[in-house]
Amino acid sequence: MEMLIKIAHNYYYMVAILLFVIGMHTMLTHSNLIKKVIAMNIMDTSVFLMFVATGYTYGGAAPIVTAPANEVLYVNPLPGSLMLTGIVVAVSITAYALSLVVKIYRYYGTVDYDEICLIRSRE
Amino acid sequence: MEDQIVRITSRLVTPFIQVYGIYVILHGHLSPGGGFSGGAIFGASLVLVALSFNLEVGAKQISHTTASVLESGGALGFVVTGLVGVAVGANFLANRGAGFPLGEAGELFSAGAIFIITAFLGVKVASTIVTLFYNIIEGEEKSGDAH
Amino acid sequence: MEDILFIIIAAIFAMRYLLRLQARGVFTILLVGLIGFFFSFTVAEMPPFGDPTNPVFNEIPARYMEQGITDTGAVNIVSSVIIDYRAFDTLGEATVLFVAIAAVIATLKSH
Amino acid sequence: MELTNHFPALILAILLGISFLSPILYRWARKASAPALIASLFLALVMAVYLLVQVLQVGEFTYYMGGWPPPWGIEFKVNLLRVYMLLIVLAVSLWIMVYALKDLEHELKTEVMGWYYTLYALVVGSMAGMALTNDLFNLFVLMEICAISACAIISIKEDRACLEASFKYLILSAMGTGCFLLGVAMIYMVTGQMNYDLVNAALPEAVELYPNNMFAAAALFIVAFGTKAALFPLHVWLPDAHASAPSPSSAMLSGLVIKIYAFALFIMFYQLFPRSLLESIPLNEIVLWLSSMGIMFGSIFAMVQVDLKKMLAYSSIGQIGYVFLGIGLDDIIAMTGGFYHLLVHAIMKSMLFMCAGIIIYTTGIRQIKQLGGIGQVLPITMIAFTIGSASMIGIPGTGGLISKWYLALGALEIGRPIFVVIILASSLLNAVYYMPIIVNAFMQQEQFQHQVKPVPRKMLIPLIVGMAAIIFFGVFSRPAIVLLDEALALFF
Repeated sequence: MEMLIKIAHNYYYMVAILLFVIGMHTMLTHSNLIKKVIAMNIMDTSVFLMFVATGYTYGGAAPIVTAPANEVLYVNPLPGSLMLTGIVVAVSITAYALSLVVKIYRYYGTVDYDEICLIRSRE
Repeated sequence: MEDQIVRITSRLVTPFIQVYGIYVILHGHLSPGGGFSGGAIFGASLVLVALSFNLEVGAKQISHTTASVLESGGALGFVVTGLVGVAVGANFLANRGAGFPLGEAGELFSAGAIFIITAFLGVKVASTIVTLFYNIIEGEEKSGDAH
Repeated sequence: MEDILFIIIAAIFAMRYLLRLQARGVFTILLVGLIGFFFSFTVAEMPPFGDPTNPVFNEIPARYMEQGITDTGAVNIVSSVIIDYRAFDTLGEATVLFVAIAAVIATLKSH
Repeated sequence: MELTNHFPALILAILLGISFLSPILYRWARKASAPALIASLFLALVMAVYLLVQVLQVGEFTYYMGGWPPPWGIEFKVNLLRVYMLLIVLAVSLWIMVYALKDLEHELKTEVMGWYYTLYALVVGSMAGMALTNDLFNLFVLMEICAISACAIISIKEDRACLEASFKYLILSAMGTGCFLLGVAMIYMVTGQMNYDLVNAALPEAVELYPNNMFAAAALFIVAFGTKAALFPLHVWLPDAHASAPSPSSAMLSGLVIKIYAFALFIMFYQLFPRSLLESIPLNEIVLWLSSMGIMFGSIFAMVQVDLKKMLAYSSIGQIGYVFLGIGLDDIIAMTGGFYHLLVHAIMKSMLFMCAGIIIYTTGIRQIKQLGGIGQVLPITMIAFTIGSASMIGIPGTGGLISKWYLALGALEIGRPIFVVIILASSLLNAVYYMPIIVNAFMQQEQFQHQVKPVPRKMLIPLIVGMAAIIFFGVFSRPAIVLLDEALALFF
């Protein structure tokens, strides 16, 4: 029970983990390539959520300095800045993956991995 | 698909989006935002034109050559700004150490290299968004023909 | 006692879901569920969310917030972190965008 | 400060700069783009050699990006092992590029050539960065650059198998980097640091307070780097990707890209994690057994392949196993063997892929069965293939023997002779699938039937260099071994 209370207190992290697991499950079970790309994005997003959550404090202000630091409580700017980079990276990967899907569709007429395997085995 | 309402609205909104994008880029060191968000906003305005009119009109806004030069130029500008630090004897990508004038905190023209690099990033990101959009759309059209 | 009850209820729900699945689906569900289960122990143990005494609030954010303006001249500390303190990450980030373009164009033009 | 102090950053700046420039160069000065890439790779190599000299003189030193010291900024660290890795990356990539100039002409369309140079420079640049960086998040960014550009140099070839292979590779490596970033989040959460050394200093306390976090992070790191480096059960993307890619890309991917992740895993285990963590959870045992299985299964799968490049790709799974074996054995001699294998395999596998590329270029044959009698028409290529295979098997006089010898010695020293048996068995298996090709190529009586184009001299020169390098590292192994001993002593 104690453990559940702790998990409930760290609900941001738990949601991140759940999203990660959901993404992984989608990645493994769905054969649609676009769904795989979406699953990848869900996984990435979950990690971003987890990372950003580490930097939060209750009652913390956004890290734009308007008053000396000892008067105001600010959230930690580092995780947020890092995840800015992470988001851009995820966008790039998504763009590239989608361009691959476009071309795969051109060759096979489908974006379903099982069907692609079927088409290849027939040849 | 041709829709007069969409066209007129997007034509009306586009300049405002672009000004807002430039504002976000230039105020990256003062307010939330920066090169990436501002560049994405600016790029989105160009994508909006292509979506509400058609691809030819959209493609006229920025040519392939310009886009590719802007991308390479933006990234190279970043590296060169970093190399200024090496040239004057500080470390790679140094700001205060390399003698960039930091100015008064809170002013528009302040923060030295941050301001310059943000501008470069904004240019680069905007052209990236546009290039990615057009290339994927064109790739898809080509595949439509093949089918 | 509550622990056991909770686990039994969870197991019943899990079983009901599992019975409707194929063998491969069951395997993935089990695998993924196991991963989630182990991670939930980790979550229970993590530093409490939103507590300003967590290990992450060390000298790094302190210096960023206190000396950020004199060090970099930017009021927006996130900007000063990404473009000054950790500028090389951002150069990498710009490079990633460039790679994405190069990869997309290379893929689409060659096929 | 002098310019030489900036070399760690300048290597990266040059490689990134040339990659940004090459699309423009290719558009307006087409002739200059390839020489510019080769010149900048050469310049980077010269700088790396200078770094080696400097490290040998003054020991390890660091470089602060932007002038901000570690807890706040990004630090590059230069020590012997990192310079060793950097030299391998730069030298081998320069060597492959020289070969690629001719080979790419028939594998790629002309309009994407400029982008190939861009992507190539970015693969090399990100690997050089991964060898030098001392910061967890920076490693993540560089890994992503490497992942996308490595996929792109596969999918750039006009072949639908390449598309599927690179999609699979991209998705799996994105999953790998996702796992890595989750691991970084868990470490950052409990230590508040990003720099390897500072994390290492903060971890012993954190392990006491939050043991589960650390176990999860360690497991995630193994999954992440295992996926990227094709550790046994996570290798599924490798055969398709490496076999369908253009030959220079295959050489690059098999020779260098999977190695740099093995190196990164080594750094995680022995620089980031404190020794106490390694002793409390048997991380290296896991790596050890997975790599042994990889060595055996990689060789077994390679035996049944009919496609030459696919066989070489499966062989890579076995060979990367040796590097992981060295990492897992946790013994300085075995590790020397593992890292020596990293060097030797980078050369020999790249060379074998080059040979395969030449065979495909001149005859268009990919099937192993049809190679009978090819030794008469392509003598130099097949001699290079023979030397490369001999080194794979571990015949005396080639580099492959030295690394296996040290691995076996290390395994004996910590009293685990089972791994000696595995090394011997896999050498035998290597012989089983490499020997028939060579025997068929030279001993077959009948004439080679297919049409053969003449081999361009530009393709043969790199082969000759490679042969010389393999023999050199087989005969004069002493300097590299001494260097590695000294380099690895820092981690014990």
